[in-house]
Amino acid sequence: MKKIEKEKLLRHLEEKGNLVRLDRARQDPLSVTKSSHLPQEELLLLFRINGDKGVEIRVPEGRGGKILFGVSPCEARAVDLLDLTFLRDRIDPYYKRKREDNVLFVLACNKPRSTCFCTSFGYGPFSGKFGDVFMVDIGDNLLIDPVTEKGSKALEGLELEEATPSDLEKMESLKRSAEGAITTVNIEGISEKLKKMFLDEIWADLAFKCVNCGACTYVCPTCYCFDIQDVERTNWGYRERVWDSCMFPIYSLETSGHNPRPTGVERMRNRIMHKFSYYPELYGEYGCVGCGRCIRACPVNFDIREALETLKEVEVAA
Amino acid sequence: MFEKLRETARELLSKGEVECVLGFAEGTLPMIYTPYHARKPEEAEKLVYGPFAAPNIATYLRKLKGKKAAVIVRGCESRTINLLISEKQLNREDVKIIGVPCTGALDRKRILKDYGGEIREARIEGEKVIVKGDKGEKAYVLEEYISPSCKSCLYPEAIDPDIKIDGPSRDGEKADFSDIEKIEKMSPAEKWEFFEKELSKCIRCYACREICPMCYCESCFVDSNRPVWVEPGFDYTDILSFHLIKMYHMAGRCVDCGACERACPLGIRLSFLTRKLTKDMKEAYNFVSGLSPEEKPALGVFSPDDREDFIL
Amino acid sequence: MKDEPKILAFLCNWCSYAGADLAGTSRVQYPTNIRVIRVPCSGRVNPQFIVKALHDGLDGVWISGCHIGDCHYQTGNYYARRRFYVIKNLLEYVGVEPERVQFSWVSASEGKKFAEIAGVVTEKVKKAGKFKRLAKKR
Amino acid sequence: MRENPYVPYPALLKRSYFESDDFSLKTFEFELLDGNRIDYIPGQFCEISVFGKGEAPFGIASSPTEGHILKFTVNKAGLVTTALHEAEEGSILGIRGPLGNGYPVEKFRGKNVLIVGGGFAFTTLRSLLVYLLNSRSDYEKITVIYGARTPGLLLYREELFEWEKRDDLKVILTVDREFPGWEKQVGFVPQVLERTAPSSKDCYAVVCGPPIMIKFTLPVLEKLGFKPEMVYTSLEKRMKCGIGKCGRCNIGPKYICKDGPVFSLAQLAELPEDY
Repeated sequence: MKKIEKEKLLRHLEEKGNLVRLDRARQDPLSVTKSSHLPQEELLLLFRINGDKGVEIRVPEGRGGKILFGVSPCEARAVDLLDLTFLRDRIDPYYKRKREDNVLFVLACNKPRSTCFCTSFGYGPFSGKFGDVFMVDIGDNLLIDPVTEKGSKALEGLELEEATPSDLEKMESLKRSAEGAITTVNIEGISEKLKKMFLDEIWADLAFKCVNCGACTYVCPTCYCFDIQDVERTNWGYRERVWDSCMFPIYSLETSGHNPRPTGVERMRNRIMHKFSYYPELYGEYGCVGCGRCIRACPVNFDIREALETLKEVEVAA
Repeated sequence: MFEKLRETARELLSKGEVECVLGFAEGTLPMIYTPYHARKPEEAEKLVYGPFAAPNIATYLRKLKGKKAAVIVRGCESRTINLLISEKQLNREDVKIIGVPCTGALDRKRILKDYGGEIREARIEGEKVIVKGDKGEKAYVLEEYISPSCKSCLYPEAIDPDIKIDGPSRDGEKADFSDIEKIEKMSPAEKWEFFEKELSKCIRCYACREICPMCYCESCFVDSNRPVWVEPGFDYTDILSFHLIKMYHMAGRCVDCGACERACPLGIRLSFLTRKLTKDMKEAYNFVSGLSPEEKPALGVFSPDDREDFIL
Repeated sequence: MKDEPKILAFLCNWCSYAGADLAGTSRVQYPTNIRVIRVPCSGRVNPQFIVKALHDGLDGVWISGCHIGDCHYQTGNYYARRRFYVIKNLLEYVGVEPERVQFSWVSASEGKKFAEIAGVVTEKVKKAGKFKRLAKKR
Repeated sequence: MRENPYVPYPALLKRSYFESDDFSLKTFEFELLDGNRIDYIPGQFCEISVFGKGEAPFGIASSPTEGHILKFTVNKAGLVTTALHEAEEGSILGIRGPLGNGYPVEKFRGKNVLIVGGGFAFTTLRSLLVYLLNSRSDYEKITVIYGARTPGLLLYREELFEWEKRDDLKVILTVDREFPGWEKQVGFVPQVLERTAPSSKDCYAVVCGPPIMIKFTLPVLEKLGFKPEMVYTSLEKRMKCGIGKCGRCNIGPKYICKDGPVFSLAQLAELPEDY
């Protein structure tokens, strides 16, 4: 690992362009990495209806990338999970463009919150494999390590010192204390188990306190569901996508009036199944990074950790 | 502290008078109780009440439709029940109302902000909230951190409860609307700026709508596409339209419990709007929502000599 | 005409619309800023209409019904009166100038009064100017 | 499909006409503009855009063997379909597709095919039938059982009556109740299927219709000896993107828009009942 003064690095990055400095407050309650790659509201296309000349369709151009400085590892990991949806099969060009343009400077998380449970997912507050550059704040300096080529490029032209053994020791001790502050939920085998629990009665119990607002899904860095809607003006209009939530009844309501997920129970089940059963089945990864945002944002204290514990304890017939 | 309540609940359940007792239990986070319905006598042990209860528990009655339930309520929640009965959403016979004393609901987000660190534990001690976390132990005066809606509450005690749990409660002191009056005195431009700053944080997660016991419509105007009342997206004009129309729908139906404000993940002060409604309805029509289950909603009735001064 | 404010008027079928008609047939002029939507009763005007009109770019909204006591449906305008009070207050409270939202009672025989009030409403809205705030930009 | 899968092809609405006598169903014929063409197979669907109103998914009713005109039959129900019904011939709309997997027509080669349809779900079945008939000799026996509430609600009536006359094809039409002037079968599709009792030997069955019809048809097929992997059906759910991104049309880990809409019963047996 190398080391550098924080201010020096920031000056360097400022010259590079669109620098967004993050601190914890800016990454809460909304996830910055989600907003930066899948904005709340995104223009897909503009159209003009020119009488007999037909329809003119225009795709808006990108706005150029941002350097996101200080992204927490959980948020950086969340984008990797979004990639699984947006960069596989049919590639989503709007997402891809931002993904290619943005540079993520990940900062190890020295002070996890009481709601953090990232260590449940095989990584932790000091995991250095996400984003483009990994950094550790050791007080006087930043330890720094490029993860991707894009990261190395962002650091080009900077003089980096070699980290000393005592720096590394400092990092280790920070790491130990950070990891120690996190409660791990043992979720081993949950995805296999959930597969057999689709019709279990536990869902009604779990969903009781949930009022089916969209807070958890909107603050979640891996929830990506969206709605596409047109906005109509005289002779022109636009089509945009906006965040949507599987918690809303209208999300799955069909025009016929039929709703395959008519109550909060089915919707809650789908949300949990998606993250802990369907995601693993499709991609071999959980659709949750354990950042705890949903726990903090929930108006009725629905705690996903508690829900996982409850689900684990349910006995299912083999 | 909760012995009397738990005993009552236990008795109701074991005698089979009700199928469940709806109230709150300790949550997983400090300073927030979580909605809970005890279904067995032994589950009554979990029931709690107090300033950490953020939602309006009457919201959950719609999940218990057709069941006989006892519900533990504060003043605002009992007024909500009256409204729900008057709007035919609830049968009085289906609920047993247990009134508990209320010292106001805590504005949890303000303590989190003022503490500035990670709070891991909290408890109420007399008139103080004691919190513990990575910044050490700190005490906050409850009265100073109570929800704005509670500060202007006229009826902290449950109205006509079937069972009453005694204890120290807030005074139905004179409502304080001074901050609303301050906004009223602003110029249109200042008002616009003030609300734009506050409301433009909205992410349209509709937590305020879903947590509201009076927002029980099967389909909401904001989801309508024929006509489109509110367009998709996060333009402030759309956000404001949503909140304005929602507020209008709440006129004379809002008990100003403050649950929407406490539910907002972005901490938007919705009570600036709900309290304005409360104030207007009281001033113009001497109307306070939910004082009796027989009362019709304020906009569903009229008086021949209603005020006319705003008409040309 | 571009800078002239546009005002949407909801007129009740039985009184104010007839009043507007009378103004027309008696050749009493009233400002061209007014665009009329005929509604069965002032009680039909959901205050949502007012918010929507302003959001869609109108500069003012005027609602006119029968005089109190004269409603074709007996009580429609009584209910309307309460609703309008609430929405007018709410709109003013969030920063919409009070001039922009106006109400009146005009009967079928008051063609002249209709034109006068149309003039007053237009003057008031003109005073407040074009309304850009609640109108969606895009 | 375009490289940007969200951008529709501009499409000229060449012709539109009522398909049912209650005016609830209309057929639309489109031609893609600017020389665009799409390759599709029966069972796939497209998102049709009415610019300013939005998009909605519809199964393609034409067959790729019929040329480049794309045909859809649409029930007037919501915002987009109402706007579509109101669109004038000559107006320009948008088409995005083809989307979804379609019927496994390759597997049908050299086999018997049974097509069971109900109501206005016959659209993609028409596509399939026309496709099969286009190279008739590639397939063995073809049987069609199609029912609607009334004769006036049968889609593509004239074609059906023509097909009925053919001797290389068995077409059985039915209506739910006796109807003046109707001399063909009377009864619900599952009952007619049971009466007809086509052989399940070497036979693929494709079933499309309202949920209630499917519910009662499947047990009959099972009784007739059709194996779950030989029975296909097409599912529907609310959709937006059509490409497996927006989230809402999942059944378990599968997305109807991307992994379906055509599933065999064997595949469905693996999935939770979430539709």
